[in-house]
Amino acid sequence: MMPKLNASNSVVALLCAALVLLPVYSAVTGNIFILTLFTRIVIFALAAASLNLIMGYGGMMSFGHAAYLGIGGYAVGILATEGIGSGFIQWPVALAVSALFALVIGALSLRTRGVYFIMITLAFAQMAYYITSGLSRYGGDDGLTVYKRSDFAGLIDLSNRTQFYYLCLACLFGGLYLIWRIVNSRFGLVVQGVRSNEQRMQAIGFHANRYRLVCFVIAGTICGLAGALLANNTDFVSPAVMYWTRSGDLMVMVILGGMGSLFGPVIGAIVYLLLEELLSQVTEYSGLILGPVLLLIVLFARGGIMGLLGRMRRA
Amino acid sequence: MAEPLLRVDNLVRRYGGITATDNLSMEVVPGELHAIIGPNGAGKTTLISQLTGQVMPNSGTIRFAGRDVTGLPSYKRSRLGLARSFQITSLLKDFSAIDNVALAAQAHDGHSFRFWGNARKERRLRDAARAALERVGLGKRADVLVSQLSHGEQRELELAVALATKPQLLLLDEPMAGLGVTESARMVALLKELRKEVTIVLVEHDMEAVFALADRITVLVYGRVIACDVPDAIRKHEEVKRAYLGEQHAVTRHG
Amino acid sequence: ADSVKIGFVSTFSGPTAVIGNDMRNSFELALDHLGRKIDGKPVEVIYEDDQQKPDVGKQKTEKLVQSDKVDFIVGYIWSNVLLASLKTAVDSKTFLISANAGPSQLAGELCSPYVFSTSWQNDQTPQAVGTYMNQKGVKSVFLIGPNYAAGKDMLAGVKSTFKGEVVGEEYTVWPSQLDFSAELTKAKNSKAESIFVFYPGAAGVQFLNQYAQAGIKQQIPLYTAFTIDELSLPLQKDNALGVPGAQQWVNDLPNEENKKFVADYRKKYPGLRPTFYGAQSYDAANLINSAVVAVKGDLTKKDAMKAEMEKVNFKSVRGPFKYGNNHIPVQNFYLQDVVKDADGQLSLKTVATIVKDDQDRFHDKCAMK
Amino acid sequence: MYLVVEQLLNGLQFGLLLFLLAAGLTLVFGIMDFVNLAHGSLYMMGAYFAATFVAWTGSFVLGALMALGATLLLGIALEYAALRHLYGRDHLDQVLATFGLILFFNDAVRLIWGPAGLALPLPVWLTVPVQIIPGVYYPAYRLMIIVVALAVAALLYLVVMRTRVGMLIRAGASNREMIGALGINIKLLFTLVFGLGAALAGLAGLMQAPILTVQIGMGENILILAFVIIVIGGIGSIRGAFMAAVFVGIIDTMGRAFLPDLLRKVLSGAAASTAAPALSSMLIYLLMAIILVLRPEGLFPAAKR
Amino acid sequence: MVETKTAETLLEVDGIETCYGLSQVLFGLSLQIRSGEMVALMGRNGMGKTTTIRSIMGLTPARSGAIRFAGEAVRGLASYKIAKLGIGLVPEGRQIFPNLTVRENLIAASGNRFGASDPWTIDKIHALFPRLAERTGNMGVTLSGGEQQMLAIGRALMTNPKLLILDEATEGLAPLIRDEIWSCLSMLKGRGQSVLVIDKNVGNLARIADRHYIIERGKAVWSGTSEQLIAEPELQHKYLGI
Ligand SMILES: Nc1ncnc2c1ncn2[C@@H]1O[C@H](COP(=O)(O)OP(=O)(O)OP(=O)(O)O)[C@@H](O)[C@H]1O
Ligand SMILES: Nc1ncnc2c1ncn2[C@@H]1O[C@H](COP(=O)(O)OP(=O)(O)OP(=O)(O)O)[C@@H](O)[C@H]1O
Ligand SMILES: [Mg+2]
Ligand SMILES: [Mg+2]
Repeated sequence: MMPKLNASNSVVALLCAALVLLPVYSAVTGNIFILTLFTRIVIFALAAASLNLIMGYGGMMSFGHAAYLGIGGYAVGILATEGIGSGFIQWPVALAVSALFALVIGALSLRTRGVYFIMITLAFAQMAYYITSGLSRYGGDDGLTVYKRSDFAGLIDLSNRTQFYYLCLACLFGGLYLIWRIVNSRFGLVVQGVRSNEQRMQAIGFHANRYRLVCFVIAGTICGLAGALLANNTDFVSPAVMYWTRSGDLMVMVILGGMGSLFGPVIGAIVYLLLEELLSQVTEYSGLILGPVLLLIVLFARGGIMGLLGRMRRA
Repeated sequence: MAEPLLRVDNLVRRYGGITATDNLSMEVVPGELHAIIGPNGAGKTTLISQLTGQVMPNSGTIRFAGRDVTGLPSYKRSRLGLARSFQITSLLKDFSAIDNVALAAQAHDGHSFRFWGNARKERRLRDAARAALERVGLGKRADVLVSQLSHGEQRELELAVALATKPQLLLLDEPMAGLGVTESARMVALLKELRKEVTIVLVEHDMEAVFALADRITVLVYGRVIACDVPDAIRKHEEVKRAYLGEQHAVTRHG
Repeated sequence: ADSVKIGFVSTFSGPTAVIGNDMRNSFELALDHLGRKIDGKPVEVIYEDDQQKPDVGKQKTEKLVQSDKVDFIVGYIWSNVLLASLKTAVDSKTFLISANAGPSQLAGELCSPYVFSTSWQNDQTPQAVGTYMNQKGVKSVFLIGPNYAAGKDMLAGVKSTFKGEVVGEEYTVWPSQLDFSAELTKAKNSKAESIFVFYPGAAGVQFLNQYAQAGIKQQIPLYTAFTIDELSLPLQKDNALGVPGAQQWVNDLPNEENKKFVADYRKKYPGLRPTFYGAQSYDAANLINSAVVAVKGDLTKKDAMKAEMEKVNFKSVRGPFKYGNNHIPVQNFYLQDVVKDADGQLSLKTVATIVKDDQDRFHDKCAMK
Repeated sequence: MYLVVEQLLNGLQFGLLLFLLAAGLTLVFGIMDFVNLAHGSLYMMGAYFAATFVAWTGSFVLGALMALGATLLLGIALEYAALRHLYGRDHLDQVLATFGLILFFNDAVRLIWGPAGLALPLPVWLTVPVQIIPGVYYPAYRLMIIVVALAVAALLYLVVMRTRVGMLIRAGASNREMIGALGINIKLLFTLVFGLGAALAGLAGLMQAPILTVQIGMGENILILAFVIIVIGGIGSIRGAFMAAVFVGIIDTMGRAFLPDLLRKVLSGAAASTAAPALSSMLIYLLMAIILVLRPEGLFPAAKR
Repeated sequence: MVETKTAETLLEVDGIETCYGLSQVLFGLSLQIRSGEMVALMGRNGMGKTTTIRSIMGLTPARSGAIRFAGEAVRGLASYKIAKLGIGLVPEGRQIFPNLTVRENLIAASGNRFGASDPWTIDKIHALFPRLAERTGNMGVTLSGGEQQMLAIGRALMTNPKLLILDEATEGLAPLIRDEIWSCLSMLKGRGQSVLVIDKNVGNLARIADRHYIIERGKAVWSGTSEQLIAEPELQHKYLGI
């Protein structure tokens, strides 16, 4: 199917171009901070996209997704503290630990549905939060400073702002591509079918929870990658990234951008984090604006910003 | 008589104080169309659900194709060749009709941990799905979202989905309900054809259809089998008349 | 540069904005007192809200360094926000002055030529309380605090100086625990002679309420650190009456700078009273001023500015203090008590000096380059 | 032994306080099936209103009544202006919208009342400790909380489970269209019920204000607790929420009271002193996770009442 | 059958057009029901019968045209207001309240807005459907399909409506019960109850309904009495496929 030229596709195309060209703009204008800011946004976009995989496509509303940010981050941070600086070890460990955590949490949580699922994932994330808060060897809840960014044997220098940005962007696009393929694959259709009607899927021969669990693990792993990136970006990791409000932030990004649409979470992350940043420049009472904006988006833009764009074509 | 394809022994299922299935035994032989009738709440749907694994019995055994399937979860039974349609329509509402059926075909195909290729472009699945849709008369509605199909069309889709898993035994829970006269007639014709290919258990309140189709009929009342015989015998069965048919249907006769 | 640019990172949203606001108020007052000029150059301050989140604090710090290219960064209420932000400042060789947070790492292994504190190291205050309890001859204590890093530091601090018996030690869930009745019951039944708590902000109000309502106030005296200050006092009211605490600054310290600071603060912000957070921020402004003046406005002379700041060549509102090798103050701690002043208002009052020239216990871990 | 009894009492009391906090949410979320994150904000507004009105009028009771009325009106206004459009919608839409409201209310309160928080002092007659059994004193105000919580529980149960209005609310939550087709003005009914839920949130806020705090963001931690309780109890079951609240209150209190000593007996001193606080911090979440793993629909699934 | 009580028109639908989103389903459909009359809607699957009823009830409001019920223009009114004017609906697909017990389902609906002299009560419903009496404390969701259907009919009756609308109300009912319902409808008609019914059993409809409409692609293409319907087998063949 040829992508149609409509409002949402044009916006997405423009957006991708802008993201790719951002370092050029930054270099030309000397505005370094915009690159710093967008590095963070891109990382959160990746996390949100992974949440979208389970929430938007899989119907699993995880309220504990920020846990993987922490787990990926701590994997990098703890290894760095213990003197293992190589990214070739740190990152696979980060992904593996996230996957393992997702596997355990998922296997237990997937016994429940709906709001119960929301709450049990929240519970596990909170436990992860409290456990890391108790790791006094690694800073407890004061957090852990990552003195040196992951070392990729000269292939790429994470301390170089532009290189690091492009690495993050590559991870984001890679993640999105992966998600896109998954969603349209046999596996993806089953997962979406299970979201829509589990009983029916069981009756035609699918072991619903097995697909859900695999999907859950994939999403957790992708988010673990975002966590590793975030730790490198912040040079710091602390339990605060796992607190339930951060999971809430991720959810907001996904819903705001548009659940179940590939680029929705990216747009959601950009809009949400930019709004937060910009509003805080303008006023100390940013909630007075941001809050009603969110409310209005829900009321008037079903399916988030992507939903809104999708309808603009027809109107 | 041939070796039974499905054999149920002393099945019991209780809900609180209600015994929905009461020490029920029955057999379905290969190739037959076996109808199950009985008053509302007699336990027909509960029986089907136990056969396909949505509901687990309290006791008793279910053997299918020579294998004890009593404890198997529904997805495993489906893979063994048991398929059902639901009395209360149960479809993927936000999927198109053909996607619903293609997923069933995919389930039958058995390889669903494929993460890469575009499943909607797999000719084999699509063709199988389209064939099933054509068969139930929904060929033209393939790309319509289920939520936009009328009630009757959804009932037809139920059957198409069950068919697409290429079952050995098809359990149909009131497939005629909600169909108009034309569609009912078409369904009867379709079932007549299908029965040549697959063994069918049919739960139905439409007596004209039942008597037109069934090889044997089992009558359930309060979870118990009160009769199991060929249609003509059932038609004359006094207890069945009293509990279920009433006088009118006892005398109507269709070819 | 023809102006002095200062970035100020603190919390300006959420409930703890009350602290951020006080720090900002005091900083502004200090600038007023300096004529809003440092060494003849106009001062430009950019306030940034860290939302009490480490990664946001880090991002704001980066913005100040990269985008605004500030000469100094001041503020930081929270240890974790400070720790997350530290590297950015140090790597860019921008002076960072912590006006509150004092994690042990800052005093120890993470000390840096570019980082100064105008507050204290976390452990110093509870150590002073422990010392005070020794002075009072308290034989046993029951410790209660929130279960997070600062909470554990605080209880450890008391234990490191208190010579009597610690009969119990309770950590409560932070920040979500609402109800302390289980802990209070335990404390009461432990037959301890005293209770020590550390509960900053709203939790302090909550704890004192429940302590008083459970009727334990009449039975077991309470000692505190960072639990009662000018921000919480209006909410704690009579519950705080007679509950002692320790601080390096109290509003009635009898030096001229302090009198001016307190009086002008109350004039400029009617209805509000300055707090130790504010006093520290006020000092931070003056510390910066001293450094810039010393290099005659040449902000590129970092070494000279560092050397000047190490001398503490300004008049602090807490009275004279010195810097240790790790740029953490070596200073006095005072006993403060809650009393009713002449017009029936509750206020904090200096009762005694508990320790003189106290230095934190992590300074020898600092290998200052 | 005395100690155990007293801690049990603490736990019971805490549990009832939790129920009070969760009561309004049971109505709006459990029964009406609306995920209202702004419940915590309404709770906060209740406390702020009460602190303000009590200061104005000088009377605790009068101020409290005014605050109740004010949150009721606020709830109705919110529902009418925005939230009513979200009933049939996806839970996540409700999450986003009401999350927006949290942001709004927090900053609105900071703008109006400032960031410092307010004090709501008790009238003298409620401050005295009362001797309930010889040797055990209990704060009078906490006894009052127990009474109010019990009254709310009874009232809620009767209205929702025993009256036709309650049936209509439950019916409307499961199928709005059909209840309309039966001639019931479900919009109006839901507005009123939402208002009642808001008033209950306000009641919880004002009741806890004197023992806890009146603070921006005070609703958020409570909110999670309230959700935990409803979920443990089984969504839609008032009895479940009540039992869960008491259960959580007792387990949590007893855990904090006795777990450290218990661990100390099993583990080495150092390990115990790090494990105990971490464990008691997690206790509520651990409890919820265990319960949900064992009983995925909570302790009292509503459908099987 | 002669129209003995040529009473005033109870329901008048005049040229309504209804859409679901962008797809139009009704194209200028008109029909009338007089007081005390029993009218049947017939047509193949997907022709718009249910949509017609949804439009009358205001559940899927008609975009244009006019609907008058009991002398009031009701197009555009909220559905609860329309229902209050005296329409009782047995919807397609039962739509009972799953989280209420059988008894509560009935109580929730109960009402006697027009002071019927002999109103429906739970006891009468139980007498009509003894099965429901046995299940009175069960949650709606646990009922069998047929039991749910009985409950849906009972619930509509409990509102004591002026006009009773049944959309495939006999779907999934056992023959005995189905007969029971038909005789119950005859009895109701005898008491002057107006009824609008959709059913696939043309034989029964022809036996007890007064008039019939055949709907084809969103329009009423034929209307007439039972005698006329029976007299025109080619009509049945063309539109109903019999
Ligand atoms: N929610 C919907 N969205 C879009 N289209 C719909 C919707 N509901 C029904 N339709 C379409 O409207 C047409 C008429 O549907 P309707 O349900 O009124 O038919 P019906 O005559 O009642 O059929 P049946 O006998 O199968 O119940 C059908 O083609 C159907 O696909
Ligand atoms: N989950 C449940 N809980 C309690 N009772 C149940 C449950 N499921 C079914 N029942 C009861 O078991 C009995 C049998 O139900 P079942 O659905 O099998 O009947 P059926 O024969 O299919 O009837 P129908 O012809 O009306 O569809 C009914 O009386 C029903 O109320
Ligand atoms: Mg059935
Ligand atoms: Mg229909």
